[in-house]
Amino acid sequence: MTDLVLENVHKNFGGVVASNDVSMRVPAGRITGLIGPNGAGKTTLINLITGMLSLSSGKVLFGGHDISAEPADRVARAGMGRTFQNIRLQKEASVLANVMIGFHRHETCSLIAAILGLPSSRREDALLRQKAMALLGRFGMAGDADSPAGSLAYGHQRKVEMMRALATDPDLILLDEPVAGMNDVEALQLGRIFRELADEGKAILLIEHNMRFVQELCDHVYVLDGGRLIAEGTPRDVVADPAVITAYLGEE
Amino acid sequence: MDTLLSFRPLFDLFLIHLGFAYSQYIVLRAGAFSIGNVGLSAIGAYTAAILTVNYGLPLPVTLLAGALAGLAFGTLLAIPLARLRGVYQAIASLAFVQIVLSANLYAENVTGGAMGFSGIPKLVGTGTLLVFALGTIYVMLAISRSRLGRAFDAVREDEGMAVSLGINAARTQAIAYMISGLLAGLFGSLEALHSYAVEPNQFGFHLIIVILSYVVLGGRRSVWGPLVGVALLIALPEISRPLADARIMIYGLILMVVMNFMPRGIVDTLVARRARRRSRAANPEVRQAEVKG
Amino acid sequence: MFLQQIINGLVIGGVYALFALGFTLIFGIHKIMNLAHGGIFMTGAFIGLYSVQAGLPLWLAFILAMVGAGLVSVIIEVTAFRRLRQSGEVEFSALISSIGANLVLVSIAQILSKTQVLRFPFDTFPVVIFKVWGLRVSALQLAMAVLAILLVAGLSWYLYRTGFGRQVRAVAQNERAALLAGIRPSVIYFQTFMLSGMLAGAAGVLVGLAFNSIHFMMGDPFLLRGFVVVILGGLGSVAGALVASLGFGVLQTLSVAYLSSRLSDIIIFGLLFAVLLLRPHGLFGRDEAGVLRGRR
Amino acid sequence: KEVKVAIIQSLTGSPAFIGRGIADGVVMAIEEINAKGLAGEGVTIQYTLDDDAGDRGQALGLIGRRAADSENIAIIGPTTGAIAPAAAAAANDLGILAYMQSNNDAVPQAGPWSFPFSQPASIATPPIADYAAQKRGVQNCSVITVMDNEAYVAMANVFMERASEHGVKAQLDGVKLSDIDFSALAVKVAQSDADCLFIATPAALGANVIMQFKQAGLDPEVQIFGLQSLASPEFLNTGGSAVEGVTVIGEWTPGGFDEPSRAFAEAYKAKHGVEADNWAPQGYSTMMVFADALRRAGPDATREELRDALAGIKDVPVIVGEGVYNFTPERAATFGMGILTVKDGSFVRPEDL
Amino acid sequence: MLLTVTDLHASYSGIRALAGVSLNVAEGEMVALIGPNGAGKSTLLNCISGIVQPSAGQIRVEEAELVRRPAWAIARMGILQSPEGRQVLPNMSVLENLQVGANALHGRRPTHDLDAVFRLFPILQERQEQLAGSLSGGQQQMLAIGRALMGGPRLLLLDEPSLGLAPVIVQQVFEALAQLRRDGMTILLVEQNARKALQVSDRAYVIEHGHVVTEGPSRELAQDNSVMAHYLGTGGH
Ligand SMILES: Nc1ncnc2c1ncn2[C@@H]1O[C@H](COP(=O)(O)OP(=O)(O)OP(=O)(O)O)[C@@H](O)[C@H]1O
Ligand SMILES: Nc1ncnc2c1ncn2[C@@H]1O[C@H](COP(=O)(O)OP(=O)(O)OP(=O)(O)O)[C@@H](O)[C@H]1O
Ligand SMILES: [Mg+2]
Ligand SMILES: [Mg+2]
Repeated sequence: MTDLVLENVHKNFGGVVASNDVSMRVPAGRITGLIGPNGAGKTTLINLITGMLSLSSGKVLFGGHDISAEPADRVARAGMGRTFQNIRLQKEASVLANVMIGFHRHETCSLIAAILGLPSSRREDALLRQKAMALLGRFGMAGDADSPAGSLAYGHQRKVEMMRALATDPDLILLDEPVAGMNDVEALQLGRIFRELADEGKAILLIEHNMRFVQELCDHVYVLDGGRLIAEGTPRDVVADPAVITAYLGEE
Repeated sequence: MDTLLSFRPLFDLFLIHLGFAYSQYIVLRAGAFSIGNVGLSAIGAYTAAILTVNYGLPLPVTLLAGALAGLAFGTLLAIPLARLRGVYQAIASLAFVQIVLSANLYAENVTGGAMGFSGIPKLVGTGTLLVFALGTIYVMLAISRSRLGRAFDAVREDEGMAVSLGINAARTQAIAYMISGLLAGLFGSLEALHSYAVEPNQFGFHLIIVILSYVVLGGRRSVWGPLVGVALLIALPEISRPLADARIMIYGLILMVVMNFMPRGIVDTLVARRARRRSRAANPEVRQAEVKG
Repeated sequence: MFLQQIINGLVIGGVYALFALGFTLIFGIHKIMNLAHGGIFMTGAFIGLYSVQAGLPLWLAFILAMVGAGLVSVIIEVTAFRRLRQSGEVEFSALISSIGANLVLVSIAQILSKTQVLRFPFDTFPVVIFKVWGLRVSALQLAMAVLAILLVAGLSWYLYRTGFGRQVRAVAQNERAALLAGIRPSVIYFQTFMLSGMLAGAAGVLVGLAFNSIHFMMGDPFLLRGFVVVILGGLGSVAGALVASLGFGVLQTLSVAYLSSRLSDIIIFGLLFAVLLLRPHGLFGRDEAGVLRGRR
Repeated sequence: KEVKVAIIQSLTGSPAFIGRGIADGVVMAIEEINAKGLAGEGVTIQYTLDDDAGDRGQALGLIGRRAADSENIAIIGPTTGAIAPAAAAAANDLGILAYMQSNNDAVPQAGPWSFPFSQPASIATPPIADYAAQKRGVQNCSVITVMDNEAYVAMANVFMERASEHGVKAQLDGVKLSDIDFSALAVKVAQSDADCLFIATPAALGANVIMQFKQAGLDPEVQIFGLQSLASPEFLNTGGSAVEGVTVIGEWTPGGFDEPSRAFAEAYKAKHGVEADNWAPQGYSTMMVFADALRRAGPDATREELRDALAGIKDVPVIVGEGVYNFTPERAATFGMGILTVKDGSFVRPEDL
Repeated sequence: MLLTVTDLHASYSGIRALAGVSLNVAEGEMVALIGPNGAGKSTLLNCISGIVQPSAGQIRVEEAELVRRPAWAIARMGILQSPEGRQVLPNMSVLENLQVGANALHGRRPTHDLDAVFRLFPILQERQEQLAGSLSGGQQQMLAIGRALMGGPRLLLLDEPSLGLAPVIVQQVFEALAQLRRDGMTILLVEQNARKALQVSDRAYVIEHGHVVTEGPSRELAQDNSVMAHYLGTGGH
């Protein structure tokens, strides 16, 4: 079981309390939504989970293990993949190279083999290239394999981030506004991929401001405001919650 | 033949400095701005010199010892430097170089102080140097294509991103420091056993600048960058010799011009241009849009 | 003796500060490593010297040196850095092109001076020594201290109390965003390099006067120390550079006075190393906003 | 009949102030040798002049290149002591005579092909220590050397040893070549009970050390001595009145001390517009010694024959030291040292000598 | 017409981004620019702002030709952009970022002072001293818009202003835009949120692969199902 469980997670930056006593659960095989106003602490929460920031107090359990104090690279190797809200790519490198780096945690070849360039290392390299191309195909970006990632349009850069996260073959994927800057057609295509991933048994935590997307895709939604959980439930329940409407949705 | 042969010392210098350049390259490639490799070369050189002259150990042993000394100190250096980033790392490693230099000046009875350590037999010739230089290039190429090379690139470009993909940034950079130390120590030893004497000031600020120039001018991402940089910067003073008084000035001007037109260094700029040309070939429209300043 | 040594340390620290201030404008704020700063400093000293030798009064020579060094600095910006900045590779490539620029300056000075160590005529600045409570301070030292304080104060005011500093930092952090806000980077660069060069020129004349030696390589040792104090102080912090300079001067003096002059470098650089480990962004520097590296 | 020699000196970089002077002297000597036939009837010396920029790699490269040219019969240089051991070893490996300005013991020790022009510290320095102790009766000496330069360190060490043989206490402090501020050291020394200061540094640096020491309140009674490097116009120009009374050993007596040296001083001034410092006369003398060897070996001599001729020179007149140049059996140079005192802004021989 | 773009071409090292775009914006008008990822919308805005150099074509604001004019001069004319990806100055405080924005005034009369921006985005006032780089994504977006307003825009170019904003803030922003338009400001708006964009704007252009494929009054386009379905998905929230 690779469920993610947060227990009373707390984080403050000086005076700003970015995460206040948050407890939640992101089960495998499901898409869990996380919404809330700007500055509510959503991104901070992802950073806390993935080990990019350290907790002020509280616990993060992943697959039953306490990972609250684990460094970020170990968290990632435990099976978490993420995307960044502010896109972080190797801009000069090709799209293919950007995706291939995602395989890092699964490469088995020894360091010495790599340094000496032994055949085993070269075989593995070729295999990964193939796998990366397959991923590119799935996201409809095979044609861009050799373009420098920095030269892509904004929406396409987002996709590269997702492919890279998927290349780590995570059990839990944390997506920070994956469809920001995409239109609904493109968003829905991605939504389909996310659903497939969930069906394969992966847990997905999705931050989005595109409510239509959230409503269509999420099984369960948490709402943060000012670092605190103010509501949770099915998308339908949540959007009807008056607290959520005033804090986040606004009356339309 | 005579004239060719007469350039042999220059070629030897090229090979030794190639090693130094790669020991700088590998840490830069991994995103660590350390210039401590010059100090590590000094340690390697003195180790080899002392073992050869004072203890009469055979060449393979001294080379190994020099390389291992570089490796050991490189590994030690990696630990504190992992706390620092960018120019702060550079300055801390510069402090390390200065400390090694001053220690060499101070410890007269071991190192010969300012007099340096002379009377070292010339045990290393062009052949040996060539073998080690080619070996180094091979290893660099292998690393560059391997998972380690990709990890280096990721950590350099964006450490937070690399970490989120399961790459242990500190460990990755530590590996770079170790390889750098090994190369620095090895080529420091080769230098000592090739050129009869070592002295402390040889491994100071000046050498740091020279080695950085090789790597930056040649290109600090591609494996071939340092090679081109060393070749050019070693050949240039010789080519410009007839200019006499204006030599240094012309040399300076050439550095400026090359950098101005190939800001990423020669090889990296050419690689980027080729990539662009290739993508242009796939797309008929050829007019350029530039980002204006 | 101790107090006297502290004063000596502060004076040489003030000299480092003068050199470092111009350096920190370019290196600390624009993140351009201008290795030609030593050459610009040397140029200032030469211009000052030749002006005095041509019979001009010292104050005029001083102004000429500042302006001349400022212009040289601006020329270097245009020829050595402008294109690099636009390539986005300036952090490393500036290193090389400024070495090139420095070599040009140094070789011109070498040819002019025939490698000789030059000096101002003995009566350029009156040698007056004040004795207070057994301490000795020369008029020149006092003048230098006053000038250093004035320049630091002026620079801080210009950087932090006028919109200029904001524009400089904006250009340094994101040239495109600055352009979109109507800031003209070439003008900003012109101003900062002019200012930096003028400070270097002033420092060159003062050092030439105080230490009686002007030669084509005089910038080199300052460059190394300039790096150290700017980074030790914290990139971009004028106050940091000042404190680090003074601290560096005092430390150096005390280690020569009370320990061995031969150990002084080991002590200073050892301490530098230690300070950086305790404060990874220098004394007054801060971490960059929004950089995530992961907990450890 | 033409003979080819290669001059390799540091014409740029930090030792350029030495290398340029030496090169000037060498070239002046060659012109004179060719004009007067000093290298033998109808024999002229043809030279190449290369800059090693004070860089060992460049120096070794140049030596290799010049040695590979079989026409080339000898190398004059390189300049700096730091490069010397390596350069000497290279010359021996390549089998070409290298006549260097260094006084480093490693030069003759490297093998038969490498010759030092300058006297080793063990020969050059003791006279001044003897003079200070015996004639001036100093008791307690503070010695200032350049710790990052091997030649100055070596000479300072010899001074200290010799001084202690005379029962003089001596204490060593170091500065660096690039230092300009000596105030800390100045206060330290001014407040010590030293009655003697010994300066083992280059000229301008030494003058500045003395000036700053005096400004820091050095007792005017303290007697100041220095190495031959101070015996240069630059020392007087930089130090002004502060260096009055300083006593140094001198290879070169500024202005000259006998007929040939005075002639050289004048010729130099006429040609370069400034007075000769310590270095040009050394370059000049180097070539004069070399020409003597060449004349005796003959223009068709092999490299070996020339080498042996140089080792075998005897009593060659030179314009440095006491005017007569020889090699010891260990091929250390000897030509004596003068003792000079600054009086009224110029160097004179002291009366109590 | 305040802005007239005629037959504009632009490419990045040979890769074509704009292939003959013509459009215009009248004084006081709000025009939307919509189209799929990679269509060239941001490139067009950057050409107007002088950040990207077009390879052919004209851009006129009133009588002035903008092509080849430097970006800072264009900004000082009051043609201001809130760029894609926010481009805040990360190591400067929120306040300083806004003050930098006011640079573009260069003697012109401001349309918004600090208070006006703070009224629009109260959180910015609260966080005045915080470094912009540590703001949340949405807060940075607000800052980018605020910065452009501080420069006293005559022509405001907004590149996906709703990106990363909470729905309630998006509403506020669009209301604010409507208000600005009522006050007479001219706005060119790039949006993925097509329905919203068509609601607030007067006219719209749809671009794809660097061409204008459709244009017309926003209300008509919003009703044209084939446009909505084909280029923009089924139409917003
Ligand atoms: N390093 C920091 N220092 C101070 N405050 C910070 C820091 N990092 C984040 N914050 C604050 O913490 C709060 C939470 O930020 P976070 O990025 O998690 O918000 P978010 O929910 O992701 O918002 P958005 O939807 O706009 O992306 C914000 O108010 C932000 O300004
Ligand atoms: N700096 C660049 N270098 C090379 N190509 C670029 C660059 N910027 C954009 N492009 C290319 O130009 C085309 C148009 O990009 P542009 O950013 O204008 O699209 P867009 O319509 O704004 O898309 P999005 O909605 O995703 O922001 C794309 O094919 C993109 O890959
Ligand atoms: Mg966020
Ligand atoms: Mg865009």
